[in-house]
Formats: sequence, C-alpha cells, structure tokens
Amino acid sequence: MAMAHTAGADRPGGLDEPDFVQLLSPEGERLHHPDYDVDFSDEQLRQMYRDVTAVRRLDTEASALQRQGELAIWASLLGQEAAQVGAGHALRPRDMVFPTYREHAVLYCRGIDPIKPLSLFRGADQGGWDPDEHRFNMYTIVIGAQTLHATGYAMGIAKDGKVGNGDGEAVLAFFGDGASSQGDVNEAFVWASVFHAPIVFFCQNNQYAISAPIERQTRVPLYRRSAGFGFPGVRVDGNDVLASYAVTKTALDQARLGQGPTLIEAYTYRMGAHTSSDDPTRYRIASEVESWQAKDPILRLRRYLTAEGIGDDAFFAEVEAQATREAMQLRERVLAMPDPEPLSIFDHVYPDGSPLVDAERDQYARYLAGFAEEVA
Amino acid sequence: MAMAHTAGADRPGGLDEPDFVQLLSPEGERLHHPDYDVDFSDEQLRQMYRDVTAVRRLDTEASALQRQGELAIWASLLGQEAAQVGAGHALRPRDMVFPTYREHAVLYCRGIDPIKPLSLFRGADQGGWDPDEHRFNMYTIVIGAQTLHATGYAMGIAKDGKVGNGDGEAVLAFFGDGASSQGDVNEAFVWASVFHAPIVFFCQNNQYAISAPIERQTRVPLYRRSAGFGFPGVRVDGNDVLASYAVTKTALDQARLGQGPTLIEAYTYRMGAHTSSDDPTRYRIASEVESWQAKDPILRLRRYLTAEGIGDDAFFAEVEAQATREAMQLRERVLAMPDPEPLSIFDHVYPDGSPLVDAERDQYARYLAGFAEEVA
Amino acid sequence: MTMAETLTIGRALNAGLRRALEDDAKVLIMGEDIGRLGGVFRITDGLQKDFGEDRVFDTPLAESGIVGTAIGLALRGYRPVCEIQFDGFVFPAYDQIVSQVAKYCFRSRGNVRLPIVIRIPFGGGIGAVEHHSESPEAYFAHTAGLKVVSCATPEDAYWMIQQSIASDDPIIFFEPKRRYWEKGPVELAAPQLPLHASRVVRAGSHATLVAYGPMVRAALDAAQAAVEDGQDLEVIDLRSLSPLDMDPVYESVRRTGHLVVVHEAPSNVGLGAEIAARVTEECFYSLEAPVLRVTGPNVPYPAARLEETYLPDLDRILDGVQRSLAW
Amino acid sequence: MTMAETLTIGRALNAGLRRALEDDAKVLIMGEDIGRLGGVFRITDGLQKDFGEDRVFDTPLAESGIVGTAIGLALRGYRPVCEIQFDGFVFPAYDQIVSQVAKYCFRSRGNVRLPIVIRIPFGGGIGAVEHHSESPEAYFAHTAGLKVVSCATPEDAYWMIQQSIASDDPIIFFEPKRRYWEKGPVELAAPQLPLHASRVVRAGSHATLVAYGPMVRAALDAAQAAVEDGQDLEVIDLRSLSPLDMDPVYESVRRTGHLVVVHEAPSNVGLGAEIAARVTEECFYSLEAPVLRVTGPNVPYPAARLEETYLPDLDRILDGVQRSLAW
Ligand SMILES: Cc1ncc(C[n+]2csc(CCOP(=O)(O)OP(=O)(O)O)c2C)c(N)n1
Ligand SMILES: Cc1ncc(C[n+]2csc(CCOP(=O)(O)OP(=O)(O)O)c2C)c(N)n1
Ligand SMILES: [Mg+2]
Ligand SMILES: [Mg+2]
Repeated sequence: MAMAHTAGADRPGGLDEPDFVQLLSPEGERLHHPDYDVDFSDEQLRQMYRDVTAVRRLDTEASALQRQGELAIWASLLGQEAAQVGAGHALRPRDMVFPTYREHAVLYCRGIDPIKPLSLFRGADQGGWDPDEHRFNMYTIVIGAQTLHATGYAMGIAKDGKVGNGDGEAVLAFFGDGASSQGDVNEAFVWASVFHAPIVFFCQNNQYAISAPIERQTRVPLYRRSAGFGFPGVRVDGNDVLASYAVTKTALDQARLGQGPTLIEAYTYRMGAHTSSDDPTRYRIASEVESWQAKDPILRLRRYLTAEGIGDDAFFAEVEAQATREAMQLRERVLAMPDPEPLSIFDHVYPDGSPLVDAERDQYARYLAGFAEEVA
Repeated sequence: MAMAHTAGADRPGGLDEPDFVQLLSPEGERLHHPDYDVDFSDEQLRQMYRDVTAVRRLDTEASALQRQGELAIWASLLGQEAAQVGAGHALRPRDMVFPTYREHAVLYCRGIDPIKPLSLFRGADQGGWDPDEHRFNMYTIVIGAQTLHATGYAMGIAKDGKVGNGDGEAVLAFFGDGASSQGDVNEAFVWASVFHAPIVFFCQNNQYAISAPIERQTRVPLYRRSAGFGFPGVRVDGNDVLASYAVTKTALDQARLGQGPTLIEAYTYRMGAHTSSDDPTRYRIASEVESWQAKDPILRLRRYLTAEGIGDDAFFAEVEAQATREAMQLRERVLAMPDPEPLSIFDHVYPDGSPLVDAERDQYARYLAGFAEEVA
Repeated sequence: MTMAETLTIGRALNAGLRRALEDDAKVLIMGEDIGRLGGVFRITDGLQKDFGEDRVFDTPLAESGIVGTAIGLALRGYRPVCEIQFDGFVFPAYDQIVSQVAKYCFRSRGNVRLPIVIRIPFGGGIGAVEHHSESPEAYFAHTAGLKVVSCATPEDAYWMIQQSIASDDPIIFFEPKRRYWEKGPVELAAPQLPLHASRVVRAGSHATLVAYGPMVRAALDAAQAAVEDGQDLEVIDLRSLSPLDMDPVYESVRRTGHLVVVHEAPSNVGLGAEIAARVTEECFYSLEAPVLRVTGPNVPYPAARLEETYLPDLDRILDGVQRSLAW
Repeated sequence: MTMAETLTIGRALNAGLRRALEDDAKVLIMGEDIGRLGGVFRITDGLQKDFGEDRVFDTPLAESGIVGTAIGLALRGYRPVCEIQFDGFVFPAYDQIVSQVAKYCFRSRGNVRLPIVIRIPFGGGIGAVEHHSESPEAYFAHTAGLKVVSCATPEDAYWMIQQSIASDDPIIFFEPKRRYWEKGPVELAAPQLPLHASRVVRAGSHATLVAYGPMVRAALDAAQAAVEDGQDLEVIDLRSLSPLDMDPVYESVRRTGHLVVVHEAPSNVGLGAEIAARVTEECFYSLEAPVLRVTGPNVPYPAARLEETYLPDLDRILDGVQRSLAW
C-alpha cells in the first residue's frame, strides 16, 4: 500500500492535482488517502464488481441494438462505469438523483429497469419513468438544465427539515465537463451556496464535450470552480470505483448533515464515441484512447479482488454469465417493445387538460378513421 | 504612511481580505501596496479631484431633474465616484468600455457629453451614442448581458493582433455584485479565460442589487470567483480613487500585453437609492449608510490633497464652481431637449430596412395626417 | 352573501397571493426583491413578514436560476410562484420555461406535474426605460405545455392568481403593470368564472373588440367613446391567452360581423393573428370585413417619450373599428 | 454563362460558407463542434482546416456565450456566423438574441449594426431524441429587429447563406435538417432572387399551398399526388419568414381562392396564423374558403416513433386541400 498521488500532464485535464483522490491504482493496488479512508466489506466489493460488469455489458448490448437499427441513438457510458457505480453505491434510498443522459449505471444502481433508457433512445418514449419511485429524475438532454432542478429540489429538502438530522436527505446532480460552461450550472452553484442546499454536484470530466476537449471549457481543473462560489471541490479518479464511492459518500453525508454543497470532479475518459452518431476519429488520436485502456475501471477492480482473494475465476465467470443473461433478456424485451399509439401524442400535455388539445385529438381521430374507412 | 490593510466584518462584503488594495485611507492617509505602487503627479491628482467632484455634482443635478419630472428615472452613482473615476483614468484612448447603466463617471471620463445618459433616463432616446466614437459602448440594462459582448469584443482585439505589442488594446467591462449571479457573467469568465482575451472585468460591489444584500449573491468575496475560471481576481477599495486607478491600470496593462483577463472587485457602497423609483428604507438601516459616509471617496481625496498641499481652498472652490456651472448648463439643455418625432419609432429597426416597417410607417403617417385634416 | 371590497389590481394580487399562502402550506413565493422590499411594484408587500423567509424569499439575481430551482421545488412537492421583475427580464429564463417547464408533464407521461406560476408584469405605458415595457405573451402562447393568462380587473387579479396557483398546470401569469393602480370591486366569496374562460365585458351589436390585460380598459374606453358616434361595440376580455376560449368571440362575431383585436405586442405572428385565423375559419360566412388588428407596430419598444405613438389607444382602436365597418 | 453543380443542401451550405469566408476576411464561423468535427451535420466540414482556427473556431458549450460573444465580435467589425447545434438548444441564447441582437441597431439609432447570422438546423423527421426536432421560427419572426429565413433547396442554401452573411441585418437562418441530404442543381454564378423574396415553385390554379423549409418538399409531393385527382395546386416557398414577402401569395390566392399553409411548428400563434390573417385582409373577397393550416399539433414534439403522427405529410396536406375545396 502506498500514498495516493498520480502524476499527469499539466493541463486542466492533468492529474497532478493535490486533491486527486485515488484508492485503487490502475494496477489494482489499494491506496490510502488521509481524508477518504473507507473500509469496504468483501460483499460490497463484489457487488461493485457485479454492477460495473453488468452496466458495461448492458451498454455493449445497447450499442449493438443501435447498430442493428433497434435504437435510434445510444449514448455509451464506456469507461465511466466506476465513476457512476461508485456514486450510485454511495446514495441512500431517500437521496435524489438528477442525471444527464449518460448515467445508465447510476440508474441501474438505483434499481430502475434498464429498459427505460433504451425505450428513450429507441424513440418509443421520452424516458417517462416516475422520478419519485426510485428517486431518480428523468434524463435531461439540454446541457446543464438539471443542475438547477437539482438545486431547487435540495432547497426543498431543507425546507422540509430533512437536513442536519438523522433522516437527512441529499441530492446528487450529474453533469459533464462541457456543461461546466453553461450559465445554468454556474447559477446552480450560486443558488446551492447561498441557500446552503444539501446537494453534491458530480461532474464527470470525461475530457470531451462531443469533439471539444476539456481545454475548450477551462484552463484550470474543474474541481477548483466551486471555491469561488463558496463551497469545496475535490477531484477523484473517476476510473476508481472505491474512490468515487468514498468521495461521494463523504460529500453526501456532509450535505445531509447540513454542511452544504460539494463539487466532485470525477476525472475519467469517454472511451467510446459521444453517441452512436459521432465519429471520434475526426478529433482524437487512437493512442490517447489506448493510454486510457490501461486505466480501465473494471480491470483494476478485478485485479484487486483477485489479489485479495475476494473474487476468484469462478466468481468472475459467474458475474460475466449473469451480465450476459441480463443483456440478452434486455435485447429480447427491446425487440418486443410495441410502438406507442399514435393518438398518445395528445396525452399528458397538461395535467388539467386543454380544450385545444382535446379538439385536435378528436380531429385527428376522425382523420385516422377516414383512412380506415377508405381501406375498408 | 502605513501598509494597506483595513479590517471589516467576516462576510462576503467584509473587508478583511488579504487582497484588498487601498492606497488612500478614509482619513486621507497615503498607503502603499507592494503590487500597486503608483506615483501620481499633482496634476493627475487634481484632475481626479475635478472629475469626482464634477460627476457627483452632475449626479445630484440629475436626481433633482428626476424629482422635478424632467427625467423618468435616474440611477445615481453616489458613493461610487472613486471606483469609476479611478477606472476611467486608467483607460487608454483605444481601450473599449462596456458599462452597465450606472457608469456615468466613466462615461464622463471618456469625454462623452453627459447629456447622453440624461436623454436616456428622460426617455427621449435609448442612449444612442456611437460606441466607436469614444470607445464606450451603450448602456446595457439587462443584467450581465454586456459582459459577453465585452468578451467577444476582446476576442476581436486579439484576432486583430492588437495584443501583446506596443499598440495593445484592452476591454474594461463593468457589472454589479448582483450581476455576478447571472449565467451570462459566468459564461463571460469561461470565454475570457479559454480565449485568453484582453479584458478586465470590473465588478462594482456596492453591496446591493436593489434590495438584495451581497449575501444573497455569494458566501465568499466576489473577487475570488475568477480563480476557478483560471484568471486572477483582486479586491480594491472602491472608495479610493488612487487604488482603483492603480489596480485597473495594472490589469489593463496585463491584458494589453497578452496576459489574459483579470477580475477586479471594487468594494464600495451605493449611498443612495437603487434608482429614483426605489425606497431603500425598506431594506436597510440608516446607521449602515452613515457608517459609509465616513468612507466618502471625495472627502478622503480632498483631505489628502489638502495635507499634501496639492489643493488649497481656492482650488476646491474653483472646482466646485466649475462643477456647478456644468450642472447648470446640463440642466438647461435637458429642459430644452425636444421630444423625438413620433414617426422616428420606425427608423433604424433594420440596417437594410424592411418592407413591413416601411408599410407601417406609411400607414401611421396617413393615420396622423388624418388627424391633422380633422383639426384643419 | 357577497363580500365585496374595493381594491386596486396591485392590492388584489397581493390579497390573492396572501390567500394562496394561507390555503396551502406548499405555496412558495420567490423572485428578485420580493421579500423585504415587497417587489418593485409592492405586489408581495408584507408577505415575507407574515409568512416567513422560508416561504417568501428573495433569490440571487438570475432568472434562469429562479425558474430552474422552482422546477426542483415543484418536483419536491412545492407550488412555487415566481416573480419576474419586468417582462423584458424573462428571457434569461426562456430555456427553462420552454424546454423544461412546458415539457415535463408530457415527457414524463403524466408522472410529473409542475404547478409553477410565473408572474410577469407586462406592457408599456409607465414611462420606463428599455426592457421594462415588453409584451412577450405570444412567445409563451405558441409553446405547447404552457398555459398563459392575463387579468384586467381587480376581481380577476384576485381570483385568477389563486386559480393559477391551485392549478397543476404551469402558468404564465401576465399582469397589466400600467393598471396596477386601477381600482374596482372584488368579490371575495367565490370566483365567477373558471380560469380559462373569456368574458364579454360590454355587450354591443355593431362590432366586436377583443383585448386582454392592459388593453381591456383601452377597448372599453373606445367603446364608450364610440357611443357618441352611434356605435355600439361589444368588448371581450380574453383572460386566457392559451388556451383561448373562443366560443364567446365566435358568438359575438356571428352577431356583429366585425372584429378588431387589440394588443400592445407587435402584430407579426402575435395573438391577433391567431384570433384572426380562427375567427375567419369559424365565422367565414358571418364576417363582413376581415378581422383587423390594432397593435404595437413591428419595431422594438421605443423610448418612453415615444410610447404613446407605439401603444394602441382610443383613437387607434376607433380607427380600426371604422376601417372594419367601412370595409 | 451558367456554372451549375449538383449538390446536397448540406454541401451547398458548406460551399456557401466557404465562399463567404473567401469573399470577406471579416467573416467568422463559430459554434459547438464546428471545427475539427465539422459540425454534427458536417456543414462546416473542412472549413477550419482551410481557414484556420482564428476564423473557424469551436466555442465552449454555452449558447448564450456563443451569441453574446458574437455580438462583441460584430461590434469589433467582424461578421460572425454562429451555429446552434440543434433547434432545441437555441433557447439558452434567447435573451441575447431577442433583447440584444434584435435591438442594437434601433436603440443605437443606427450607430450599431450587428451583421450576425445564427444558423439553426430545425424541424423533425430524423428520428432524434427530444429537443432535436423543434421548429421555433415563430419565436423569432415575432421579434422586431430580427430577420428570419429558411432555405428549401440546394441552390437557395448556397445563395441564401451568402446573402445572409453579406446582409447587415441580424438573421436567423433555419436549415431544413431532414433535407440536408437532398440533391439539386446549384447555379454558382449569381443568385436568382434577393434574400427576402418568396417564390412560386409550382404553378397551379385550383388551390395554393404555402410552405417553407422542410415542408416545401412535402407540399410539392402533395401537389404531385393531387394531379391524379385532377387537382392543380400552386406551391409557394416563402423563403423569408420575416419579413414575409406576401405579394406572390396574394396574387396566387386571388386566382385560386383557396389557401393552405403548411408548417411543422404547432399552429397556435404560429406563422400560419399570420399568413391567414394577412391573406384574409388582402384577399377578403377572393377567398372561397378560410385559410386552413396543416401543422404540427399543439403538443410538445413527441418521441421519434410518434413523429410521423406529428409531422404534416402528403396525406394531411391533401386532406387540408380537400377541406378547403369542399368549404
Ligand atoms: C444546451 C445544449 N446545447 C447543446 C447540446 C448538444 N450536445 C449534446 S451532448 C453535448 C456535449 C456534452 O458534453 P459534456 O457536458 O462533457 O457531457 P458528456 O456528453 O461528455 O457526457 C452537446 C454539445 C445540448 N444537448 N444542449
Ligand atoms: C436580467 C435582468 N433581471 C432583472 C433586472 C432588474 N434589475 C435592474 S438593476 C437590478 C439590480 C442590479 O444589481 P447589481 O448588479 O448589484 O448592480 P447595481 O444596480 O447595484 O449597480 C435588477 C434586479 C434587470 N435589469 N435585468
Ligand atoms: Mg464530457
Ligand atoms: Mg450592486
């Protein structure tokens, strides 16, 4: 065991940051950090391994489904499994999550049926799960918008008195490195700080906003952004599930206890394309991607589990098999997914309904019926 | 002479900040600062005194005109004369200024006819001076919007190659403490940093955004905001015209030399109402205002000039008389200001014109002519 | 039993907000300067004092933040009422309103309701500087998923704000700022109309005037003046700008054959166009003239000393009526 | 001498941008992912490589920042062309567009011109997720001080983008994203029409169809299909959405007596309403039926597998024509 500290280039994406927290080296070596020392049970570690493996497998399946035309588009999380599973495990049941469009692993850890994001990316719906049920908000595609929703929600937690006591609740808000440039995200920082809201901002710095490298958004590491808004920031190795867990848990605990917001920058890498529509060869070189393969988040956990005897080949094989079964089931369910009813476009426009929409629904129904008649 | 450092409460509006730059104490004592030591010539000091006195007098006249119904509204700069005149003197002719709606003193230092803002607040026009002529943009009322314009302009300076060399140019962008919460201002910080633009952000923290005290915008001093965006911030005593000059000049020089942006927080106080429509007694106590009277920016300069023998009673009396003359002339010109022509509302909607607007102008002219006929 | 009181529109809004705060502990009021100051128009005067800073609170100065955090508060079960200080300052929040507030219910297939009210003092006529006199209602009425209303009388102010807060729909609530000081009777016992109903406020037979918000008074004044010329104008206050309650308009136009729509916003792709299109479709054979529009011209809102030129007034409305009758 | 080439709309835009960059050193192209990637639709493909990062550059990810800094660049004498990645992402920039870009010339009494072009790929039909298929043109057309155009053919794409960049007016340039891959001839020598002119793209005598952007093709297809039913439809491509060039429309309607307006955006307070209102006013005695609108319904844009229900298509357009003819 050694003390944490990884060297890197001197750029906003660089690793030579004093606050970079790492508990598991790429080689699977367990490191310790003065502020973030957590003891993990073997079962916890195995569950994390199961989850990172499952979400990668599901992601692979989704990518395949997209290529086969079953999904319109897919936003892969490849490479970001550790950041997300670590954060997902740190959540308590009453905590509330505000994702972007890429947090499939957090969604999975929340216990939401993974078919949900697939129906969204298939174009069958717009992700209509009930945010309250699993305390996981709908995906948000407009970059940064959800950080304000998250902050307002956290203000509501405080108004409800659910902070600073035994049944404290907190909010975990995700956003990307690109999103850090949006006014909304910075306004969310203002609000969270001024209202001392129980919120943790979790920025997955995967180094790209589509084709724009992190240098296009900032000259200094993103975790430093929050200090000027009055709350702490910390950079964590986003490919280290243990560190992601430890840092997120600490920050959520502080939020629940009434100590206000934290910004976490999970330093990671988008291994795949931005989405299935993207062609990353246009803007980055293969060697860069390869260099990150060595930092694979699953590999290092497996190495660690192996070295410690927490997981053996049988365990890994079983996890793999289970992940494949899940993926196959998911595939079948996607293929069997019915298309939505045409007239459903008129539903739920307004909670209280609208005569304009009602009239249009009726007119459209008559129009469709006209075709049916013609055909008959 | 003593080293700069003024104590204050431990609040975002507090004064006990290591970077607080002061060169002239409220008592008129000349202080020195390791980073901002400037030698002022006597004539420079006298000119600054003339300017702070003139703008205060003009401001008083404008307030009076408003009360007499000659202006629709007035946004007084009372208390902020030093911050603005210091900044105004630090500008070079080719530098470009982006004001809010309160920078009457900067406008004055730029050599713009002070009737201009009065015609705006009278409602006779919307401040239509030519930004290029005096390199002073139009007033901007939408909070924060101008910081992006300023940043874009600064990017243009860089594109023109007017940076890092002898004829370097820079931009000075004003905004308020309240504006710091707007997304636009934070986006301007992102852009300025990423494009290394020759711009100085000058935040007049007058402690209030209408009724909202600075605590409603931030938990930490505003000058610290910029570090997380990758450029330096400095807090200056905004009631100290020498410090304001020194800090602004240094920052503008750095910008011109290609060293990128700086954020200046001029710590000052809005002595009057937000505008003539406002009633500050609803949200702040008299003793607070009184405590700032002791820090009056003009008083301390006068004390210093007196102590140093740079200005004597004759000088002060002459300056006062001159300011009064200017104010009286201004008053007369406001009273004589003609109302705009009704049909001018159809002018300058588009540089290239529009058939829709032309048709409406014609129709309106006919409509007005109809009245004339009726009367005749 | 009636419990009528005479109030200004401003005081009626204040009373309505107060009652909403009393009736439902989940109601929150938030915005710039709405606490101690009571808002720049004093519409929230005294509410923070009486209901506390937890329920009535000043926000930082950023409109996207106001609406964006209101969404989060609504997701948490609150019913936020946001004040936008002036019409021209709603645009920084436009993304949150159009892409988030308007769509949440639909995209969640009804799982999420956002009972948010966004209050906007709108329109000109108060001698203000730029961005303080805009009429941006068309931008919201064109947006599916939003409802848009505007009150024109103290009684409507009092009830419509309460009905808006009680509604689960997101509502853009336009307040006729130049009429804040106009007085009228307010029946406190119960509302006379549902929120989304238009109303004939003056019966007439020669031509129909349709208006809303600040222009209702202008239309009534025009109708009054027209009496001298022997013309009997019907005036309809739309009250709801989206959805529109058109039946009273159709009914009226079928009788009068003439319709003039009045609003301050520029005509181009404005509410008047929609009303003209629908009325023409529904009353094609009743119309004796095309629907005419008397609106602000298609130019940016001008400096205050030109606003009388810009704003529709009694003369311009009557000119519109004459043109319609002479068609 | 003609120099015609066959290009897709996407390539024609690219060629037009290239030529604008060549013609005027002050032209800049800026936006998200428009550099090395060439834009998500490759409209700016190769331009950074050929004109350098100073003139064609990626911005940070924030639309208000894009438009706001473009204003500053324009004040400095540049002619920025901003790409908004998708229609649904223009709203964070709405304040800068509506309150700043649109008003600068007017409020400066002509001292300031902002020759900014804001390119927006718009409309549905590409199977995208939410916020990628919006038709927000009415929000801009209602705004005095902006001009709004949309191209429907490769030739117009090539010339209208150049004309827009050359114009001193701020222009919102809507690109029919689902038609980016459609091919057509492009005359490279000189444009046939000024920027703000509408055009009869198919002559006909029984009824008039008005469309713009992606719906021009749909209208032409409908007219083609109508031939089988013995109907001869005239199709007009508006091209300019603000100002509207209505004379060809009036002229057509005076001949046909029937008008159907087609757009993807919801009908309520949309472009179709404006056209209906104006045509009714100008052609009151020629119309044999009210102007009908075939548009997207007044609901948020739905999930991709419902967009065929949402979008006007050949059948719905013909249904509109039948209803008009049967009035
Ligand atoms: C307001 C807005 N602008 C543009 C887009 C288009 N867009 C989708 S994802 C993306 C990049 C996001 O980058 P980042 O925040 O780093 O998240 P990541 O995709 O890397 O997870 C962009 C520009 C959008 N969705 N919303
Ligand atoms: C976008 C926007 N929202 C609200 C307003 C209304 N308003 C005008 S000044 C002001 C306070 C500004 O405070 P600050 O930035 O501190 O500047 P100061 O007036 O103190 O100089 C507000 C809220 C506005 N002009 N623009
Ligand atoms: Mg990213
Ligand atoms: Mg202030």
